[in-house]
Order: sequence, then C-alpha cells, then structure tokens
Amino acid sequence: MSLDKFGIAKRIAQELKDGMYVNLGIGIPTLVANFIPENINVIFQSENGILGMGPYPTEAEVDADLINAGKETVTLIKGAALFDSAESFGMIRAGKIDLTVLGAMEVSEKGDIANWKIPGKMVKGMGGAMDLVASAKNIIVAMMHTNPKGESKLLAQCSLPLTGMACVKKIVTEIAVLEIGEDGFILLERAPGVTVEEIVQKTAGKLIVPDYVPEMQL
Amino acid sequence: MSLDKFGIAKRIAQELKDGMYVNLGIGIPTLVANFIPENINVIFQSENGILGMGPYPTEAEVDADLINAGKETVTLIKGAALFDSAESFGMIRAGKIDLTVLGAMEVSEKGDIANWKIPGKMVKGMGGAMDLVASAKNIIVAMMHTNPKGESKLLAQCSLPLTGMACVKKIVTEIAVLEIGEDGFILLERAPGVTVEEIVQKTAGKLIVPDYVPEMQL
Amino acid sequence: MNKLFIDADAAIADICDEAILMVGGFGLNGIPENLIAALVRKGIKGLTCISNNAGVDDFGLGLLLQTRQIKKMMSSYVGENAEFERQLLNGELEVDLIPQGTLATRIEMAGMGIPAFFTPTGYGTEIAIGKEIREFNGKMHLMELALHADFSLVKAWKGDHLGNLVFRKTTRNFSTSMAKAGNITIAEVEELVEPGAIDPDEVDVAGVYVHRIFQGKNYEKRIERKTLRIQS
Amino acid sequence: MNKLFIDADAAIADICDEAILMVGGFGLNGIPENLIAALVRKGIKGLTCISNNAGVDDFGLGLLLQTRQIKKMMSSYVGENAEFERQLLNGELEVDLIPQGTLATRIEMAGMGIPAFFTPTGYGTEIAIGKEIREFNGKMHLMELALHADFSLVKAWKGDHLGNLVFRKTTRNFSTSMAKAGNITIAEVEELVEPGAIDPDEVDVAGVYVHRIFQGKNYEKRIERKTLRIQS
Repeated sequence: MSLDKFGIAKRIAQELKDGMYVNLGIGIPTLVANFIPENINVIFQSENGILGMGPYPTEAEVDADLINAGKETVTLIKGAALFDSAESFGMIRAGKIDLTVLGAMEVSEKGDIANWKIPGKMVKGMGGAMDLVASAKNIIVAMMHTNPKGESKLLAQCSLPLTGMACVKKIVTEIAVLEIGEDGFILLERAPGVTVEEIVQKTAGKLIVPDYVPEMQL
Repeated sequence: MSLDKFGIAKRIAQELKDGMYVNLGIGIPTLVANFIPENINVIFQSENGILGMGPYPTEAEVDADLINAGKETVTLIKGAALFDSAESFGMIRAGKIDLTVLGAMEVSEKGDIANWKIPGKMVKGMGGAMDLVASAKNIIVAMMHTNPKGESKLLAQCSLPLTGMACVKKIVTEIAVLEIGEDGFILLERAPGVTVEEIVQKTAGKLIVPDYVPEMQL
Repeated sequence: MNKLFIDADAAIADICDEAILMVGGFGLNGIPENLIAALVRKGIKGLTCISNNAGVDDFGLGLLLQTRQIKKMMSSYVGENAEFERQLLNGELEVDLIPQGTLATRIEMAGMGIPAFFTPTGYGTEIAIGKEIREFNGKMHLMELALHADFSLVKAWKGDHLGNLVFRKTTRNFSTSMAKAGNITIAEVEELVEPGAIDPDEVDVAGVYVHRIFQGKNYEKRIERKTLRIQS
Repeated sequence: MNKLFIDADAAIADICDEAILMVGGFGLNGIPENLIAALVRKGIKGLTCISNNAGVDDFGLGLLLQTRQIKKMMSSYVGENAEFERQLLNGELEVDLIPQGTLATRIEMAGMGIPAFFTPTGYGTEIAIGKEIREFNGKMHLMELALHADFSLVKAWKGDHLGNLVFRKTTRNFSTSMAKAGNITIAEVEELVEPGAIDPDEVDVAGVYVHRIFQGKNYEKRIERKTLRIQS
C-alpha cells in the first residue's frame, strides 16, 4: 500500500541523526518535524533567519514578528538564534546545514532537481531552493513518484528547467526510497505491500534493483 | 613659526563638518578629537568595531573589553554602536566614512601615500591603513614636512613601498596646508610666520604656489 | 546632524519617478508600512522595487502594484498576488527572479563595498546564463555583482536619533542588509528613542548607514499565514 | 548533541603539530586566554596562526612565540613584540602580512561560503602582486580568496550549551567571523549558561558554527595601553 504524505514524512524522519541542523521546505517536508525520533535532538533552520525553530504557536503565543520561510507563524525553542537573510544563506552556502528536505517536480538519475518553473505557466520564483540545493551537505527529496497524469517524476534527464545539478542524494516517495548512485537510481526500500514491479514500472530513469529490497519499517 | 603637533591637529579639526563620520589614525591624527569646533557634532569610528568613540576613560570607567584601534582604553558616546572587524571594514570599503586622517612617511604629488614599510627595517604591518586609504571619501595626511634628516616628505614620486595610490586629498604639515591638484601639490595656506620660500624649499614634488597664500587661522 | 523626519511623506519627498528602491521585509513580515503608504499617496511611477516578495493584493508592495506604480520587481518569490500575475502575463510588469540567497548576498555585498563575489548557487541552471563561471575548491561558481539602490526603505523595531536600528525576531530578514546598501536609507521605527537608550552592544544597523528616520504609526503587522498548534 | 567540554585541555586534545589555527582577538582584547595556555601546555609545534596581532612578549600569542610553537603568522600588524622581531629577523618565523580589512573579510567570506571576492584595498601596492586585478564601477579591485582554518579558537562573554555566543563591547573584533570560518570552532566563555538564558535576538554567533564550548577561568584581560582622561 502506498504511503500518504504523513508516511513519507515519517520515513524521512528516520534519516535524522542527533545534533543535525536541518532545513525543511514547504509541503510534505514541513511534516517531518512531527516525526522526530524520541531520543534525538535536531535543530531546524528557517532561511528567513531562524536557527531553533519550534512548533506552531498557540493563539496566545502568536507574534507577527516571528514567521518561518513559509510565512507561517512559529515559535522558538530554548537556545534559538535569530539573524538576517544574508547571514542565513551564508550559513547555508558554507555547508553548516547538515540536511535539506524539499519537494520536487522532477529528479534525474544524476541527482539533478527541477522544482521551480514550468515553461508556459506563471513562474513564482525559486525562493531559497537554488541556494539550498547548491550547498547543503545532504539533500533528500520528498515527492510523489508520478505526476497527476501518471507520468514518472524520476527521469533519465529532467525536462523542466533545473533548480540544481547533481545535488540530490536520496528520494522518498509514496512507494519507494531511492538513492542516487553512480549509474542511476538505486532502489533501497519499498513501501509496505508495494511490489518492486510497480516501482520499476513507475520509474522512467535508470533504476538499479538489488536482489533484496526490504520494506520500509515505519 | 612652524606648528607643533597640537597646531597641526587644530588646523585639521577645521576640516570637520557637522554630521561627519571620521576615522583618526594613531599619533597626531588622534589629537584632532581635542579640537572639534563647539558648534558641530562629528562621530568617530575606530576600525576595531566602534562607531561613536568617546574620550579616554576615567580610572573608574576603564573597561578591558573596550579599546580603540590603537589598543588604548576608550569610552563610548551616547548613541554609539559596536560591531565586528568585518562589518567595520565593510563600512569603510562602502565609503560610509567621510574622512580619514592619518600619518605618512611620504606623499607624492599624485596623492600616493607610503606609511607602512621601510625596506631593510623590521616591518610591523599595514594594519587597517591600506583599507582606509583605498576607500575613504576624503583622506587628509597629518605629518611633518621633512624627515629627521631634513629631506622633504612631499615628493614627485614615493620612494618607499606604497600604502595606496592617488588617494590623498589634503596634507597638513607644521608649515603648510596643501591639496593634491591635477598637476601637483597646491599650496593653500602657510603656518603663521612661515614664508612661501621655506615651503618651496622643503617641498621636493611639484608645488603650485598661487599669487596669494594666506596664513592659517588657528 | 539631523536625521529626524516628521513622517513618511516628509522622508520620501525627494523620491521621483523611475527610482530604484530596496524595500525591506520577508512576505509581510517587517515591511515598512508607513513608507509604502506614503509612496502610494505620492503616486510616483516607474519604480524598480528590489524586495524578496511582492506583498499580497491589498497589503505591502501589492498596494503599489494596484496603483501601477511599479515598473519592475527584483525578487526571489512573487506568489500570493493575483494582480501581480495579471500585470506580468499582460506584459505590464518586468520581473527579475533572483535566488533568495544570491539576492540577500548581493545586497549585503553592496553594504560591504564588495562589487563582485562568487557563489555556487544556480550553476547548471538558467540563472547561470551570461555569467562568468569559475571553479574554486573543485566546485563551480558564478560571479554575481553587488546590488545597490537609490533609496532603501526599511522598518525597524527601535531606532535612535543617530539612526541606530534594532530589530525584533525575524524582521531582520533583508532589512538589515538593505539598510546598508541604499545610497539614501530611510528607516521607520515602532519606537523612536534618544541616543543612549539603545545598548551599543544591541545595535543591528549602525547609524552611519541610516540617513533619515521617523516614528511610524498605526502598524497593522498583518500575518500572512496564521498557523496554530493543535492543542491536545 | 554534546558540545560541552570540561576545560581548554580537553577541548584542544586533537589539535596536532602543523595545524592551521585562527585565534580571535584584537591586540590583547578578547583573546582566548585559556585556549592559548592549553596550547602552550600541549606543546604542539609548527602552528600557523591567523590572528590580527601576535600578542605581547609575555601574553596572548606571545606565549606561543616564546615556546617556538608558531611556524607562521598571518596578521595585519605584529608590533609590540620583541621576541617576534627576533625570530622574524633570524628567519625562524614566517609572516604573511595582510591588510586588516582584507584579513577580516577573507575570514568572514569563509563563513559565508564565498570562495573569492573583489576589494579595492591594496591596488597599486605590493599586496597586489600576483593577484587578479579587475575594474568595477571605474575603480580597480583585487581578487582575494576566503580564508579557512582547521580550528578557530575564540573567546566570548557568554555562551550556551548549544554553542550560541554573545560578545561584549569591542571583543567581537575578528572573533565572530573566525567562529564561522573554522572547520572546528572552539569557544571559551566567561559565563556558560543553559539554552534559553540568552535572548535569541542577542546572539552574535549562532550555535551552528560552534562545535565545542567550555567555561574559561582566571581571566586576566590584560590591558595593552591603559589610557586615562585627564580630569580637570
């Protein structure tokens, strides 16, 4: 059975390690914060100037001067730090953020990512995504395996304008966990009950399937 | 009669205008702060991270965490701001400092300045001087007209390694005020009782002497 | 040295048609509400606005879009704004999309007097087209240029008569860098205080960068996405 | 995530001969006294020290010069130190003199992930020899490279368990930038506090940059030039 968005977020949360500094993009990536394993501490960065972002506020805690990169009201954890955008992206470019989780429209078997522009449609902008993918040490993409038309989003080459080249390390979809290897996508895990055949069928780029592909443990 | 170091400082203080941000080098330039005209406010920058440097402290005010670029204990005026060296030199490079006053070993008729290195002697370093002369909007040199051997320090070309090229705007010595013109030093004023002939004799670079050279008003 | 202005209208009196402006804020967070309102009242046209976002239809820079005062936006993300989309699709508005970190850093570099720098952001994408590319430490980088403005308009929490500014929470965003990058920087503050009332250790933007300052009023501080924790 | 160390000796246990170190401070102002003392005790040799100054004969980096542990200094000004002069004239010490603003900015750029930038400082001087020169806005500039270190050693006023640092007065100097430029950054603080004790708006260096932190002791805070106002 394929995962819902919460399942994807839960699986990605397993990638977190104690002491990591993590930047979560909007959409499914934001949900990852809800599934941090009990025994570890991670610190969330928001690129508009927060290190140590906490949960959403209660009504009483709402502060118009404190939002995250998705323009949502947030809180701060004890030991948070605030700074400006130049410093925030300096931190990102200098490789101080251990993990970035973001969505994508397409990912190529080389680790290229496209997630900001569809020719012919209104382009809203790349925001901070290009900076994040150019510099984060580890980049995990959270997305559906196929687009609404049923076409694979894991391609030999991206058809859409790129956000970054050869930067994605891992992809978690509703049916599979894959990593980018030297020669293409490597299938690491499948969602509970999902067959390797289904994943093969829905992956357009080169897919390397090991002899044994375990089910995700959620 | 030629000026003493206080006279030079007093004459330079006349160049200050209300609202100026000023960086004073060590030596004679530091003394300029003692002669600010009553009716104006200027704000002193110290390149180790102060905007709004005040006078030296009383014994009770001494704070080991608060020094100026000359490593002297100082105080802050009301409305001072503190920052790090990168920001301080950013401010300087971006041309936010209106006036820099510093000493020199030699100045050329093109406005080149040499004040950091004598070949064959122990070189202590240029400190912040190269940054200041490369970027300040207005640079005034405070120095003796001749060196201890009696040789002119105002030359056609500097003989010592340069600190900066074509940057000095004005020079105040114990006998004269000069500015750098298109074609050489222009004599603007002479110290009280000092003759034009003495200044001509002590200036090795090209000196333009207007018909009337007024005495400094101190 | 008098940097004090009575209000936003007085502070922007010399901003003319075709001016290049930096406007602080991230989304609607920390935007110079009084200055934007004054620009609307003044009605000057053909503005280039450097700002991370373009406001919403009826607030922030959206107000200047409604009145067609903006000719060009330089931003990283311009969603949340239907009027913007309409003008863009009709060719009434020019847009230069810049990666957010590159935008922030180009502004910061202007304030540091650094005319050009290298960043890996955008290598291999259309952002790199026409830019000098160079390898450092085995990684490809683009050369980007500092970004200046005729006027920078920012909003701070507190400010003093000498122009020193202090920001609260995430309102620093682009505003602190923009304050340093304007040929003329105009700051509106929630609380205007005497010199000495701000601890020198807590100044975010030193007064040397700020040319005009005034006490703003009637701050709305609209929240774009009020999101609450579900309490158990 | 444990960044807490018991003392300076524990914090520098893995620094070896030939390491490249950044050492915070300006003159004797804001120097990491405990870390320097620990380096003397450890006795490692062949160090490259990036620090604006070289201390005085019997304090600051002067202590490491006395014990001949430093192979090379990268500084803007190295006066005030007779032993330094002796070693330099005898060819026992290498010195790379860098303009102070260029030094500060090369370190800052490392912390910002910018490998190279252009500055006007030093154009037309011997500092420009061998460097790429380029004109921007009608002015000549040199290309300078970011400066990194194996370890950055800094001293802050306060710090918390997550590595957030706060500085007092002019002790920021090179220390805040160096804290961001070290592959491993070690901070000693006058007061170590629990997370939450430092207002997030007042953090000078965010914890992400700091890998190790400990409470320093017996701060001498020596004053190089105590200069008093003559009271009338």
